[in-house]
Amino acid sequence: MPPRKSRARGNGAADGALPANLSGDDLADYYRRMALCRAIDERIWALNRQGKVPIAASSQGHEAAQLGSLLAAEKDGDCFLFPYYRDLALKFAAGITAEEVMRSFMGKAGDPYSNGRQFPLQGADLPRKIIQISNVVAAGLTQSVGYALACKMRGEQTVVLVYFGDGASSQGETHEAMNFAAVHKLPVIFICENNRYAISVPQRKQMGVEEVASRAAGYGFPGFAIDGMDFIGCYEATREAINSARAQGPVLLEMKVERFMSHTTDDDDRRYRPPDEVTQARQRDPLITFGNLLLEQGVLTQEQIDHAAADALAAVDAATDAADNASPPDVSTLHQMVYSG
Amino acid sequence: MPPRKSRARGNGAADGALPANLSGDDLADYYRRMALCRAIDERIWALNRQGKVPIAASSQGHEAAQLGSLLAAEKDGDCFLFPYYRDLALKFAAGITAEEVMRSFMGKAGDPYSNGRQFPLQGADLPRKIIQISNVVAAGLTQSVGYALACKMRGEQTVVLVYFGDGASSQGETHEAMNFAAVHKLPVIFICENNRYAISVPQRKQMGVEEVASRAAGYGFPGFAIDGMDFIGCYEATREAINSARAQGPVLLEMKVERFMSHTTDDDDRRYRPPDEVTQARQRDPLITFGNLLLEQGVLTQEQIDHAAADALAAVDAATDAADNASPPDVSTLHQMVYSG
Amino acid sequence: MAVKSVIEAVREAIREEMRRDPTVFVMGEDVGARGGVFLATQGLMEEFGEDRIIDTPLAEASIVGIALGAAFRGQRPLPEIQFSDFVWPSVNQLIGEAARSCYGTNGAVQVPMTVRIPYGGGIRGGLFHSQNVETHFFHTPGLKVVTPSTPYDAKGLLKSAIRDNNPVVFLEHKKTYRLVRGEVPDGEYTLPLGVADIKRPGNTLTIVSYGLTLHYCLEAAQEVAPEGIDAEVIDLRTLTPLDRETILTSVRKTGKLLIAHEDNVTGGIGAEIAALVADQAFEYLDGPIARVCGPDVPTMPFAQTLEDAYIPDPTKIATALRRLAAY
Amino acid sequence: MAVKSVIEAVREAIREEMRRDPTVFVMGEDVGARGGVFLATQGLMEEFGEDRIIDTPLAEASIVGIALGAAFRGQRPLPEIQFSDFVWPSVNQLIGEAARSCYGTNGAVQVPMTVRIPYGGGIRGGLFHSQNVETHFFHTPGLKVVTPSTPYDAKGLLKSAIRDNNPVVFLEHKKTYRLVRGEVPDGEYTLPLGVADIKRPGNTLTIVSYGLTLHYCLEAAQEVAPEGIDAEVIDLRTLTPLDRETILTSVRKTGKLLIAHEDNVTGGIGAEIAALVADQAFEYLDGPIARVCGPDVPTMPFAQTLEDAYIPDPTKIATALRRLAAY
Ligand SMILES: Cc1ncc(C[n+]2csc(CCOP(=O)(O)OP(=O)(O)O)c2C)c(N)n1
Ligand SMILES: Cc1ncc(C[n+]2csc(CCOP(=O)(O)OP(=O)(O)O)c2C)c(N)n1
Ligand SMILES: [Mg+2]
Ligand SMILES: [Mg+2]
Repeated sequence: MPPRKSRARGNGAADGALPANLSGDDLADYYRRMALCRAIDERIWALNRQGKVPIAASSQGHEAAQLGSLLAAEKDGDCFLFPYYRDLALKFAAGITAEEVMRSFMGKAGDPYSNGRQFPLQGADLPRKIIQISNVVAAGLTQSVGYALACKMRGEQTVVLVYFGDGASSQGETHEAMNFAAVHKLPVIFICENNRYAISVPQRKQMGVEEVASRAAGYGFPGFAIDGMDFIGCYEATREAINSARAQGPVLLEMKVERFMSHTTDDDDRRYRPPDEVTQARQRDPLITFGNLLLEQGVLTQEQIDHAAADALAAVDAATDAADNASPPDVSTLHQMVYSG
Repeated sequence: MPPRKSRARGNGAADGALPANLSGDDLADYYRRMALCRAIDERIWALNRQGKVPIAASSQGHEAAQLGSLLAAEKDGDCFLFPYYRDLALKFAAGITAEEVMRSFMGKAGDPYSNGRQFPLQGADLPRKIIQISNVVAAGLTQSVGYALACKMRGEQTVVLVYFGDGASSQGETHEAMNFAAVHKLPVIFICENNRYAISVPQRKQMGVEEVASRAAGYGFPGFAIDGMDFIGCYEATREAINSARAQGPVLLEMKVERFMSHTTDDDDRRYRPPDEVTQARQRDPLITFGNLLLEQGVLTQEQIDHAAADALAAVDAATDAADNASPPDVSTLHQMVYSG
Repeated sequence: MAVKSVIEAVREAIREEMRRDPTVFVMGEDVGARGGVFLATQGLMEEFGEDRIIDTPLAEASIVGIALGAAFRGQRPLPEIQFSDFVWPSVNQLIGEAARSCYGTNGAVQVPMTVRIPYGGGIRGGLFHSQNVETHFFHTPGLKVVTPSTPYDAKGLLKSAIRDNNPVVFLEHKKTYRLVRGEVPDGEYTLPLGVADIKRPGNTLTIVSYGLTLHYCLEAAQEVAPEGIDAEVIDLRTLTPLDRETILTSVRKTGKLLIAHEDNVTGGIGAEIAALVADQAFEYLDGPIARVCGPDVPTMPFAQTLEDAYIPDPTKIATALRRLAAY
Repeated sequence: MAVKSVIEAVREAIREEMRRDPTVFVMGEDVGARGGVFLATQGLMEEFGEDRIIDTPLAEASIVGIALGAAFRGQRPLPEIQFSDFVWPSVNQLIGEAARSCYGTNGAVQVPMTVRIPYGGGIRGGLFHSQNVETHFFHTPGLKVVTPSTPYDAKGLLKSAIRDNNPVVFLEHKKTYRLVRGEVPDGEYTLPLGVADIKRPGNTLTIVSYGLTLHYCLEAAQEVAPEGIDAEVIDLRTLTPLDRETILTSVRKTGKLLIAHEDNVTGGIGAEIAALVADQAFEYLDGPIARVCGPDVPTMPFAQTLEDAYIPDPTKIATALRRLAAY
């Protein structure tokens, strides 16, 4: 069953009960993860300004999309993820520690993705079923389709979720990946986190259409555009897409999100973006709307919400110190693993 | 105005009068060109079997699509063409001599496209407003879009027609070309000669949709599938597309055609194609249906039609002899034109 | 032992490995019912079915990218690029991604993928069906690059490539496919990647080559032998790993080196061989290091005259051998 | 004369050429309001408008393919690839098509296109923001390849590249952008493509380099000078055309050669320089040809320790110079 299109949900004001298949504990847990993601994301940005983190891409504003879909994948239990460089929240919430995140951003030994060889959180985290070889835009898409093909060959039921931005939709490889997945009806969910910018390039210079989701029809599979600031909506759409993908083949899910920060720590979005755009966007901050929803639904108290923020800060503090004191990768590793044995 | 979808025209039995803007002379002229194209195409195939032509791709079955669109371009007077390797009929009918065609196929000096450096009729024929740098599938698409962009920058009204096959629709570059053309509303007509095969790969293994034309919506411009065996229909659709492209930007025209021969002289389609498929397809031979139409409409007599065939053969005979006796390119040319002065 | 052609040896290697290991699968344009445009996979779809011999859409980036992703999940893909000239759309996946997958994940991810690519010219292919692409892969750490010249080598090396856990670019010179025939043992055998083969022992000078040109070198060596020029002819067989020791040992013995290949001379494989020797065997050199290679034009043209003029053939090689021997 | 940075020199060259010739236009990702991620095109959209400074969709194959098509119609496109690491999707157009367009049309078609590409490392870019890609273009007849090291050279060479009627790959080492400053004349000037520059004359041995590493070579030469090692340092400036004469003349004078570059050693530019000298200046050589280059790993990692270990820095070069001088 294809997921339903968009949810008209005001700033977290739920129009109904929470999904039956989620417990309050699930939601409270995910709220805490989101708070932790936000706290570490902000800290990383600050550490960049202090010269301790060379580069970072923020997922602030994308958290509902990333964590809503992650929750659906976790609940399903047999999903494999190919995220992209903006998926800090996704990768962190998938299960590595705050210290590991920090080691990765500082280029220290013990970075779980590449042991300090790559940009932060890039490489692979196989225990958490994640691969992201590079930050070359759209390069993961065909790989994710190949992964799904292999699972199918092996008789496995795995559904693959691959993440990319609106800019990535222009790459030829995105087309090739979707086309192949369609021909072979592979269980792949193409999740486009559309924040309407590719660095500075606005959507109208990127494509001649309003919705990336409109591409799906040209391949012969369903495509939906949903509100990517709505955690529950993203969860539900992904859950339905997982079922649909496993039964019938690919789904394109466009999650409309907002990029709160500049493209990366190297960027300054004041060059190309009207200042009130971000102020506006922050009105719909997924951390706040999700928190409000859980408050309204009685899942969390205000005190618990405050606690979550404080706990997050404490965890990030500890992680920062630990990573800062950690050793760099040994110089001998430069020459290792060019080839696998 | 977008061209209308498909014409329900039986084997050349016209459902109405000929287009008002074409004279009987135009049609007779194009019939003769088509007959000449067919004759040279058949001869080239025979010369391959004699070892005189190393390789050839045939346009037999594609002639209505190629010449119908060429006529529209000629009538317009300001079109530039980016054909592909199957467009022998298009390139020949655009105005080079039969001898030049033969020199090209035999790799002789005086080949107007590359002076014997390239596969037959590959390179450029600028006097006839044609560029085809390579036979790398889909490589001409982005170039054609760039050509249109340049014309627009220079304030020119040129419309660009770029030709490709159903297989080429899968290439990433095809997607990128269409997307860019859409963003900039460039006057490009994407003409897909869909013969349902990419060498041996049938359409169902190439894409998950019935019509390549269905891709256009995902870019935000019109797309149409028409009967590519119908000369008048191809002419009309292209004429309307030229007007539409000049006014509003790109158009995707899918012309459904039949490949009568094996993919190239190197191929043997009995390995992968049911034999009666070609027999069936030949029932709709554009040379015959176009001829019948002109007979019915009183544009040509049977005698004139027979004459056209005989003239074509004589011209091809003469061209073959001349090319056969022509010199190869001088060895010194090997080192020339690697760079332009 | 039976005499086979290179294409038969390739097909046999694929078939044997597919029988041996159910994770091996083939994908590419026309590899199915058509059996590949060179018939390397002829008959395999009948034996292994459409799920293991996959006719792909016409899109090289996806052929390699999808194979790479399948390798991540433990399959052993054998993608085919129909002609080397069409590899360019795929190099983002091959040079950019596949070559860095192991290194970039600190060894977490393996890439047991072998990309088969017919390459090279001499078959009237012109500018877009004749390209030599080996140097681009040779200059990419993380890839292995194999360039067999005989049926025996092709089979043994392809089997090893398929079993290797790294991305291998397996380059089959398309003119050797039917032209070069030779004995191929009936039973199972493999040849290690990274070991050159001395195809002709000799003492006067060393010739290093690979692929089709290797045969031209042997012909040239034969031609000058009666003149007392006793050339040692080394077939690199694999460009990466490069068997530096065999080259150096030979040059330290002969004191003279000629490298021949079809690829453009400037920046080709020959440049690295020359650099290696000029550094590591400098004291043994009795003459300048010579190269007989394709000229620096965008590969060989279509016309017979121009194609012939491009190719480093036995005559050109023999001339260079005489000059070098006389130095 | 004013002292400027490399990025300022690049920007000035673009602005001057755009003022001079209305057919010159820029296209690429973020080149417009953002001014490019390195600010090479900062302020240009304001001056020349969105029609001549085109923010493209994120698709490199189309950036080069569209520029190429525009060149066919007589425009003079200046596409930017944001980082060299992202050039791979475009090489079908660059290596496959653009490089063969003139040759493949027997000169009918010209390609007055200059593809600007920031390349190289030393800025904590890791495996996908540090790549050295020059060798792939160097090994492609039909392309010209430019690798300036100073603001003066960058400006003069970029202006010549833009005016050239051939496809030029203009490689700007991104670490030089702000690090390297130098005098740039105020008025109009151009520098010819294909002429190397002796950045330091000397007699003991010859160093050949380009780009950022050139500066490390100068530092190393400085360091060993008091020890009586008087190195001549040649900046290639353009890799294609390669100024063979300047290299050979120098080596014939000094008798010793060291080549240094950041790119992987095996099959890099240094290999060709070594091969050239081992052939054409063999009799003048007084020692083995040395190379100090990036090791054969997939470019430099992100961690500071590993990045430093990768880079051929002045210390490593000086050590090699001493060894070679002592030979
Ligand atoms: C192939 C490639 N080209 C260019 C870049 C440089 N770059 C990094 S991110 C980016 C913009 C991506 O935009 P989008 O896909 O919308 O993702 P977002 O950052 O907005 O989440 C660009 C141009 C790259 N990493 N890879
Ligand atoms: C990039 C590339 N890949 C593969 C080929 C080999 N090849 C030549 S034609 C062809 C099939 C093209 O099919 P289609 O686009 O449908 O055109 P048709 O020949 O049917 O007219 C293939 C695979 C090529 N020329 N270029
Ligand atoms: Mg975006
Ligand atoms: Mg077709």
